[in-house]
This record gives sequence, structure tokens and C-alpha cells, in this order.
Amino acid sequence: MNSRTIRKLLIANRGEIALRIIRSARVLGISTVAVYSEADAGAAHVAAADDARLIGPAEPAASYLNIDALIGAAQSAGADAIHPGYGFLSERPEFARAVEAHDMVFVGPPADVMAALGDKVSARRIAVAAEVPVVPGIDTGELAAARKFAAQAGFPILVKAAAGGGGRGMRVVADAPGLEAALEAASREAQAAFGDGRVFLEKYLARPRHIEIQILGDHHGKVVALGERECSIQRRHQKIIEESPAPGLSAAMRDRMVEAALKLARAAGYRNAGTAEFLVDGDNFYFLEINARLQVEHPVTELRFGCDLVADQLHIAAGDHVADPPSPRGSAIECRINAEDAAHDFRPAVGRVLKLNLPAGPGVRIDTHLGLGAEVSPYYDSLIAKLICFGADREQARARTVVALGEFSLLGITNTAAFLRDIVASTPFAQADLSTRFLEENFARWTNDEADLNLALVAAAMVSEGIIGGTGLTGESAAANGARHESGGGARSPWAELAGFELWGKR
Amino acid sequence: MNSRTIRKLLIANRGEIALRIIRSARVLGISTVAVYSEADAGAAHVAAADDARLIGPAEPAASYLNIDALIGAAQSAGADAIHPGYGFLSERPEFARAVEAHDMVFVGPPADVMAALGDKVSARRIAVAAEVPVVPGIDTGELAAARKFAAQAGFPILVKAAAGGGGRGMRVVADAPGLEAALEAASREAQAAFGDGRVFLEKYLARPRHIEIQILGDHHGKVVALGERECSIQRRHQKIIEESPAPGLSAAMRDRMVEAALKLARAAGYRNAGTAEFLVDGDNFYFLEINARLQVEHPVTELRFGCDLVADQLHIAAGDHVADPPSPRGSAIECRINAEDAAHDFRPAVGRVLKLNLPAGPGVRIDTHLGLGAEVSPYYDSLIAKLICFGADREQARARTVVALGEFSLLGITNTAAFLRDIVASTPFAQADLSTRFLEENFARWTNDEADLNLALVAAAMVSEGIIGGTGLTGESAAANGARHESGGGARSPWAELAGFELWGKR
Amino acid sequence: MKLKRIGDAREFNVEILAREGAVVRASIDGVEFTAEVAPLADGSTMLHVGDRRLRTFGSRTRNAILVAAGPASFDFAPVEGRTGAARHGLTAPEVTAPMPGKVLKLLVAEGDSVKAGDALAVLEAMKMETTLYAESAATVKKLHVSAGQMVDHGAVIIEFSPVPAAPSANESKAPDA
Amino acid sequence: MKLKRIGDAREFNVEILAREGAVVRASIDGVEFTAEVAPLADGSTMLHVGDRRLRTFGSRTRNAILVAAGPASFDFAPVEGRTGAARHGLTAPEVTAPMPGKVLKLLVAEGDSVKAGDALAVLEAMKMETTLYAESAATVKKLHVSAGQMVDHGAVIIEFSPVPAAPSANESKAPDA
Repeated sequence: MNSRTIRKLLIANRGEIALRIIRSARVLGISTVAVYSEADAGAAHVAAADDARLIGPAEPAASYLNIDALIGAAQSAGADAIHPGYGFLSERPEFARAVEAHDMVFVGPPADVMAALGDKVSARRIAVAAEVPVVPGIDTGELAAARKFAAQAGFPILVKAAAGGGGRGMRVVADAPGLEAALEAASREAQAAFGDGRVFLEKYLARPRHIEIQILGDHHGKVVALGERECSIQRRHQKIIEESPAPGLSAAMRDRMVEAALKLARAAGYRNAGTAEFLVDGDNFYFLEINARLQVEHPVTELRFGCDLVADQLHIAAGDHVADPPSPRGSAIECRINAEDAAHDFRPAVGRVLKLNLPAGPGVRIDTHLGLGAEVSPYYDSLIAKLICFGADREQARARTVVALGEFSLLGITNTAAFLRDIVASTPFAQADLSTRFLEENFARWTNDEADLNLALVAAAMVSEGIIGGTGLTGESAAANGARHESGGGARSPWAELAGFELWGKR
Repeated sequence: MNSRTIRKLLIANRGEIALRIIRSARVLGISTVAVYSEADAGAAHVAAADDARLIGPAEPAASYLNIDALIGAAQSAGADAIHPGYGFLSERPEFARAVEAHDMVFVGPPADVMAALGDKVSARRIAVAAEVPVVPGIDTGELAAARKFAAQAGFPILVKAAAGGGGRGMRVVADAPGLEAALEAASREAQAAFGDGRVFLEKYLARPRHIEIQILGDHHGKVVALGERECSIQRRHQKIIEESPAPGLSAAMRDRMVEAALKLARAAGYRNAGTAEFLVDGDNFYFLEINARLQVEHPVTELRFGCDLVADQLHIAAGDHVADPPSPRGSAIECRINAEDAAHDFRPAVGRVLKLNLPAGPGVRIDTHLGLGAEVSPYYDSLIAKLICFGADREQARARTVVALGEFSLLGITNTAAFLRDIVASTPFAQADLSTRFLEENFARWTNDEADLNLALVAAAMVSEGIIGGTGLTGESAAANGARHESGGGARSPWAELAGFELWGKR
Repeated sequence: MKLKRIGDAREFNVEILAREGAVVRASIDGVEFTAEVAPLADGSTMLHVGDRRLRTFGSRTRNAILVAAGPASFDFAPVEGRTGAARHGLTAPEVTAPMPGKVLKLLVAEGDSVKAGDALAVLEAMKMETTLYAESAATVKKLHVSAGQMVDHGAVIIEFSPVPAAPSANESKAPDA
Repeated sequence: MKLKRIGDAREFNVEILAREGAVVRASIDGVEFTAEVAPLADGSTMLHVGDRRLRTFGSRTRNAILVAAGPASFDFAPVEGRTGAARHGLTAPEVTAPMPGKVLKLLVAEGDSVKAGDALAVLEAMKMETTLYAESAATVKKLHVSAGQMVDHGAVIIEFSPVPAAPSANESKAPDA
């Protein structure tokens, strides 16, 4: 492939990742085009880009998943490249094909490689052919075959979406009676999330660790690895805390996994940034899948290696040679702060940012699209901020994470910051006793600390009495919130009223 | 000296540096006590600490320079150590002595070493004795001696405060008639700023670079250096942009300067963090002074070395051995954003933060005490934020700085962000054609870009018409500002009314 | 006043007893607490209760009192008169949406009899499915929404006929979800 | 409306000519500009004028219209009726404080005659000294402040007697400061 200059990049995404990609592109002198749905007209990524285009209504299918609208926006803006971010269309080969068909650079792997590797069933086959170990399983979600496999392998069984990612369309099946419903629910969820309802089955490992290898491949056949990420702290197969290096992972084991990742990438003709995910069980590791895109947790690698993976992606997409990776240094931990009520079964939360205090300081990076007035709607992912802390060693990274999460404060959107703080501050986490069952084993029934609850109850009563937060001692009055609600511009979502601020009378 | 455990640290400072020290202490598990003047009751450092004590009225002499009030606060809070930050009492031996006399740990060099090195005249003598080259000069500001020296050395001559720092009490004298007035003004300013009116004279070098070496010394006689910082971009002897490594500095020259710094530190029995400042003129370097404290620009060293200099200070103060420094990586640039009107002769600005957008992203660190509602009063230093950007090389650090400064936006306090952005984006800066006369040579008559001015004029007219910023399209109304003003709590400074938000009628 | 956290049933009786300058005395379920209150420039409050000293934000919304105490976020609802049934002056139990989202499936029809544990409806929010189950036996009187419809938090989804053994319904996640 | 930046004398005649939805037409000293206006969630506005597309904050204060356009910060003052003299209904010239700060020294007394370039007073703000100089010959009518006093931005420091060759005074930094 010829070298292609990227002058204007459209970012086919929203939220923190759109903002993060825009920043790296601007640093490279590349002009940026944001896209936005009607729900995101006033969003941070729209403000950060050099240009911005409306691509449709709030529903993802009509906007961020709308290939025609995205191609149209790119053409009208004069973009010569498109970065898909993660989620949405990032792993859809048809999108990559459409981008290239319209003579633009797709910042990611070639569509065919993406199709082969992005599909988990096909990826398993490639791994088997490359003699990389995979988790025992079958390639289909067909009920009879599933029953047969389950009978042989024994429960629990994991149902996974072939097109999946991030725990969507995934179900753990505890016993035979639950199998059919789980297959159906997973398939429906996968269909809704990815437009592809195919599922397959794997043996559910009891207490594995999830460790992945970051790879970068260029157009000239070179593939390099940038170390590993430990992603074992998961809730319902959604990663919530990631770190690098993986604590206690031996150099020999890391080398074997890196070798397997490079072998897979070479076998598949991989290009651009990707991640080979493995389950680690004692001294064994099993290939899980290749995520043919930038990962949510890529910043932990950036902090250790002092690199910029998005810049690397753009260089590779333009035809540059990939450099040998720099030496890693220290330790980095990422926490995903979600708009969920961790004390109440992680019920999704929506709302508008009324007040916000973001952490900062040495070694602290926060990737977020949150700002005053930002709205979290039910249309999109619940990820609202990523806190990534670097330390000279794991203990410093961990302590910085605890302090930084303590500084994070957000009014208006119930979120998981306090839950994450308690995890990172806990003895099992400090001791790095990690497996994908970490949360079940240690934080299954988390709720807020009673002293925090008492303080909050007193605060709530003071709010009700107007002593704080309203017309009392503190600065911004309830009336001001009302004013913001009245005058808030931009496209109104159906949730705007819900997120608004009416006073109810003093009780 | 015995090893002493630090459990509770009082930070005898305010603003960004108090916040920054609090963060590192908390990461080490040390409880923190903030102090605040009546003007700072609602400030960020007060919120970040575990405990906070009022030490007096807004005037520095009555609060942050009030040794009795600080010692009293530390004792009542049960602190066992005091960190002085920079400025205020950080280089006053009598403060270090008072802290130790009350059986607390002073986080800094011993009082006697500080007295010997912190005084520029005495420091020059130590350097001469250690055979480290110094700038030609005399140790006194006495008029007759000054006239004689000036006649010998030739104008321009530099008048400097013996107790000085940061350009205060410093004057460049162009010719003989200006000498007496300059001596008097410098002495008066030095007396006001440091309580010590002594001044001395140096030959004014035409086009030197300012390069300094970071050192750390422990209680066990070990002193190490953590590379250099280039601080040539100065306005009236106030550093405004610093970076590491110094562009184009040869390894041999760096090694000679490091050796000189270590020789000085050993000769003086130096302990804790300090900085040896040099002027570099071609292949020659001249010792300028040792700053016996943490420097404002210490983060550029932290980003390159992946270290935490405040944590190092606390470890050293507790009696720990200083470690060999890690290897440096990449490049880092710091910009000091000041509350000054760069388009109007850098007139100091005051006000309250009405709106704020802080930059973020890979490699971006911002150390600031600014937040919504924060007040900049005339009592304290004009430094309101430090932007520090890391890059794999200088060009990436520079491009990230330009992008990050472009994201910085602050309504309510006129500031130098746009000026800094123009400097860092300029060809002379990109080419690293650096000397302490850089600003005079390249940015003597800076004003805002005409296109920005036109946009701002249109915006101002729209504000006046209520289209934006008031009751128009945007979120927060002028009424809300009014409400904040009415209900804003805390100690009111004499400037509160000035910084308040009254509506004036539509014109 | 009586408060509960949205999402669980535990009730708290919280009263402000006195306020003198920056010191507020309050009680929670009869236990007294002393709170020190210091306003910060950003409109938050440093609140010192017991061994906690936290930056605290608070605000009223139509449905709740929101509090952020350091990183912890709480949404409280006043207890009296705040349930769906009481709001409409009804005594009949209802199933209300536990979160804003889309009604993916209605699994019952008007007139159906349901028993405890029966799945009633599936909601989707942020791409995750949540199934609503019956807590006790009841008869479906009215479906207030149809499949595909977006609903607010607290919106009535299914209304039951009043029956002697008053059934109620509550949400919980699907067991395998 | 006529605007000037606080700190210099250049005046701008700015008018809003028309507004249609998100498009505003304005003129500056007779030159027309088209501005596209898009509100952002944080209360700022994306303002697109010419080749600039900047996050713009704006607010009125008592003395000024503040604008932050990206990193650039501006404080504008309406020109008519905004000078110290006009504010007090006087035609006599005055020296006003160019910034808030402390009056360090008064270098003239009431009744003194001054000529252009004479130092009148020294102010200190943020530890830096600023000297105020006379712009033309005048006679000191009244000192409105005393040494050591804190003054607001715009506060009258020295009032001059009206003289035929109307003198004015302006601030500038000491040459060596």
C-alpha cells in the first residue's frame, strides 16, 4: 500500500474516546471533524474538533451506527480519513469497506482481516491453526449442539456473541434448564448491540485472569507488542479496572503470550492497533479473541510506555513504519467510572452534570467528556470517565488512584466512583489476588460506607432545609439550576425533562 | 540525624503548590493540614486537605508569612512536619528554625545551610570557594561601590535582591543616571517582598540562557542530580516557560553543570530538594544561585523522570536514603499561566472564575487551584495555573502544549494563556533559539490576533444584546451569576464587590 | 423528614435539630450528629460529620434530593407521598420503571393472572436488559405502555387490579444477567 | 455600540445587524461579519467567525463585558459614559487606578503643578510596582486617596483642576520596572 497523507480526520464516535482521538490528531497537525447525534449537539467532542457535523437522531442506529450518514458527513467536510474509536462501527468490516470505497483512509485493520479476526468464531479457528491454545468450546449457538457440548464439558457454560465485545450478548449458564433462555437473551442482546445475533459456547473457567497484549502492525509486515494489560476486575464480563504490568506475571509467561499474540497477528496479516485477549489459568493461557480496534483501556499502556497509541494508529494508517516500542517504566492503573448505581445492582443512571470536581496531580490522567451541563442519556454507553494513574511502582499507582478517586465528585449522575475507590483501597486488590471472579468474591454486596451515608443523609436534610445546595451558604442556587434548565439550548432529548431541576416545596 | 516518621503534615502555603503537596502527602498516607487566610476560606487547597486552619487576614504578612500563626496552627492540629512550598516562608531560615524548635520536621534544607545558600551574596562566596564560576559582580548595593563597579564592568548592570527570587527586587540598569533610583526601587521591593532590603550587583550578560540543575540530598551525605531545566523564557526575570531537557545542550556541558551543582551542594552540606541555577553563555556557565526549596517548575523534571519530587522531599525529611534517580525519558514543557493582561503591559488582573475549561489528554498535566468561583485577589502571586506537557520528544511536547493551551479557556480573570500559546507555536520557540532575551527579541509587542479580537468583539456585542452569555442561548444566565454573588459564602475580601456580578442595563 | 435511597426500601428519619453559625445538629433515626459546614468557592460545602470531612454537593430535583459526598453519589427520595400509587391517589399496586429506558417486551396481557416470580416485562437501558418480575400473585388491570416505547424513571408500566392479598411487584435483574 | 479594551484607547464600533436562528450578522467599524452560534452543554458557545471556530464564554460585569474566546481573554468597556469623569458628571480630568492594588506612594500634593511625564503615584499589585505619570501639564486639585490605602480598579486617585489646555493622565510602567 502506498503512503497516504492524512490531512482531515473524521472521528466516527462520541464521548471520551472521540475527544481523546481529536486531541492526538490535532497534536499531529491533522484537522478534525466531529460527528454528533441530536442528543450530543452541546457535547465536549463537538467543541474540541475543528469542524462538527450532525449525523442524525439520538438513537445509535440512526446516527453513530449510520454508515451512510457518516460517509456523507466525511465527504461534505472534505475528510480524507475516518477513525472509528471503539464500540459503534469500529469492528464492522462493512464500515471499513465503505470508508475505503469512498477513497478515504480507515484508521484500523483491513476490512477482511477485521472480518476474520473480529468474528470470535473465525478468530478461534485462526488461533487453532496457528497452534495458539483456545478455551474449549463450540463454534455455534444452535440449541442441540449447545446441549451436547454442555453435557460433555459440564456447567457452567459461557454463551458469547460471535460479533460481541464488552460483555454484551454474553451469559453465564449455571445449569441445563437455563440454557435455552440464555441463548435467546444473548442472541437478542447481540442483535440489538451489534446487528448480528450469532452466539457460540465456551467452557466457563472457574478462576482465570484476563490478560491481553497490545499489538501494532504496519503496512510493511512489521508487528510489535507493547506489553500486557491485566483486565481481571470485571463485572458481568465488563472490565472496570485494568492495569499494566500484570502483577506477578512472570517474564517467561509474558514472553510466551507476546509470542502467541505476534504469531496470531502475523498469521492474520494484522495491521494497525489491536489487542489479543487471553485467559490465564495457572501456567496456562488460552486465546480469547482479538479486538481489532483501540481498546478502552489503552491509556495504561500509554502511561507505561510514554507513547500515544492513537498517534501510532494515525502514523500506521498513513503508511509509516512502526517503530520498535520504547522500554516500559513503572505501573499504571485505569478505573472506569460508569453512570450506574453500584449500591443498587448497578442500575443505569442518567442525568445532567450539576457539579463536578475532577481529580488531578502528578501521575493522574482523566479521560472524560464530562463537564458542567453534560448530559448522560440512556442512548449510549454508561462509561463517563476513565481515571488512569501512573506510579513508579504498582503501590504508588494504586495509592494515587485511591487519592484521585477521593477527589472525584459528581452531582447529577449517580456513578461508581466510590465503589471503585473501595475496590482499589481494599486488601485483596493491594495484594493483587486477581481473577475474573474478583468482584463476586470480594464485592458482591457492596454498598456505601455507613459514615458516608450518614454524612449524605445530613446533607440531604440540609438541602431540603435550604442550608446548603439551594439558596443557603453555597454558591449556586437551585434557582440558578432552574435557569440553566430553562435556557439550556441544543437538541432536547426525551429525557431532558427528567434531568431537569424543578423545585419541590419545602416539606 | 535520626529517622523521624511523618504522620501529619502542615502545608504552609496556598494555591496550586499547596494542592500539589497535599496530593503527594496523601498518596504516602500522610494526613494533611491546610492553612488559609480569610481570603482563601473557600479555596481548593482547603477542600483537598484532611484538616484546615485559619491563620489570619488576607495580607500575607498577617497570614502566610506569620510564623507564630503557622506554628500555632501546626501545634493545635497535631502536625509533626511542615512543608513550606515555594515563596512565602520557604527560604526563611528563621521559619525552618522555629519549626525544628517546636519539635517538628521542616521539609527542606537545614536552616543554616538555607541561610548560607539562600542568601545570594553568601552563595556566590561559597561558589567561588568551591571553584564554580560566578557572574562578575559585587556583594553590595552601596551606591559608591555600585558606581565604581558599573564604571569598570560597563552598563547594563543588574541589581538583585540578596534575599530575592522570582525577579522581585531586581532591576536592569541601562546607564549611570538610572543607577540610584534602581537601587532604591529594588531595595524597597525586596524589603516589601522578603523583609530584607539588601541588594547586590552583577554584570548583565547580553544573551545568556538560564539552565538549572535539580538536586536531592539526604541526611546520609548522598546528593544526586535529576537533570537540567531550561528556563530562558523569562519576562522581567520571571520564568514563564520551562522545559527539560535543555534543547541542544551537549552531554558534556550538562555533565559539567551537574558536577558543579553537586560540588556546591556537597560543599554546603545541602539536604532535601534544591536547584542550582546557572547562566549559560556559549560554552561557559556561571553559577547564579541555589534555590533552597521546591521550584515552581519542578513538574518538568517529574514528567521526564517519572518521579515525585514532593514525595522525595518527604522521604528525605523522614530520614530515608535518597535513591539513584531513574533514567529520564522524552521531553517536558511547562507554561505558567498568570492573571495578567499580556496585551496591556501585563497589568495584573483580579476576578472570580465564572467559566473554566481546563485542557486534558495524553501527556497533559495541569497544576492549578482554579475552579468555578475561585477568586484571584491582589494579595498573592499572579500564577493561576501551570500546564506541563510530556512528549516522546520536544516536538511532541511542544505540539501538545499548543493544543492544550488552545483548550484552556477562562472567563472572569484576564490571563496569559493566548500569549503563551503564541510563543510555543512560534518559529523561534520551535527552533529553540533560546536566551533570556527571547521575549524582548520576539514578543515585545504582543497583542491578540486580529481574528480572535474580531470574534471576541462580536461575542461582546452578543453578550450585550443577551444573545449569549446572559439570558440567551447558553446555559448559565446572568441571573445565576447574580445568585452566586448574593449567596457566595466564606470570608469576603475587600475585592468581593469588585469581582461580583451586577447587571448593567442593556444599552 | 423521612428519606429513602432510590433503589431500596430502607427508610431514614432525618431531622435538622438546630443550627448555630457553621454548626448544624441533626439526627438520623434518633441518633444525634454534629455537622460543621464550610462553604467553598465552587458552590460545594466542606461537611464535617464524625470522622468524615468531605466536599459535598447537594441539589433538589423534581424526584429526589441528590447528594455527592466526595466520590459517593446518593439520590434520596422523601418517603411520604412519593410512591407511584400514592401519587395517583390509588391504592392498587403498580409496576413502575426502575430506570429510564426502552420497553423491550411486555410479557403479560391485560387480564392475565400472574404469580410471584413471573416475568412481566423487559426493559433496556444503555444496551443492558433488565427484567421486571412480579413479587406476588395479582391480576393485570392495565398496560400503561407498549413495547418499543421509551419510559421515564418511575413511569407506571403495569397496573394491577386490587386483590385481597395485595400483590406488589418489584424489579430485579434477570438471574443470569 | 462603541467598545474599547480596558487598557488601551482603540475604539470599536460593533453592531449586531440581524439574527436568523444560529446565524448572526454583525459589523465592526463598518466591516460585516457572519457568526454561527452553537450552544454547548457547559453554557459556552461555539462561535464561528471567519476562519475561527472557538469555544466562547461571555458575561457582563459592572464595569465590563468579559469574553473568553478559546484561550484569549478580553475585557471590553462600553465607551460612552464609562470614563471616570463622565461617571461623576465632571469634565475635569482625573487619574484613576489602572488595576486594584495598594497606593504605595503619592508623589504630588494638592495644589502642585505637574508637567507631562511627571511621576504622580506608585501603586503596588501582586508585589509589582506600577508608576502613574502625567500625560500633560495640569494642577493637582485633590488627592482622593492616601498612601497605604487599597483601591479598586477605576478608583479616582488624583483629580486635576480644569485648565484651558485640558491635561489628561495615563498610566504606564516605570521605565526600568
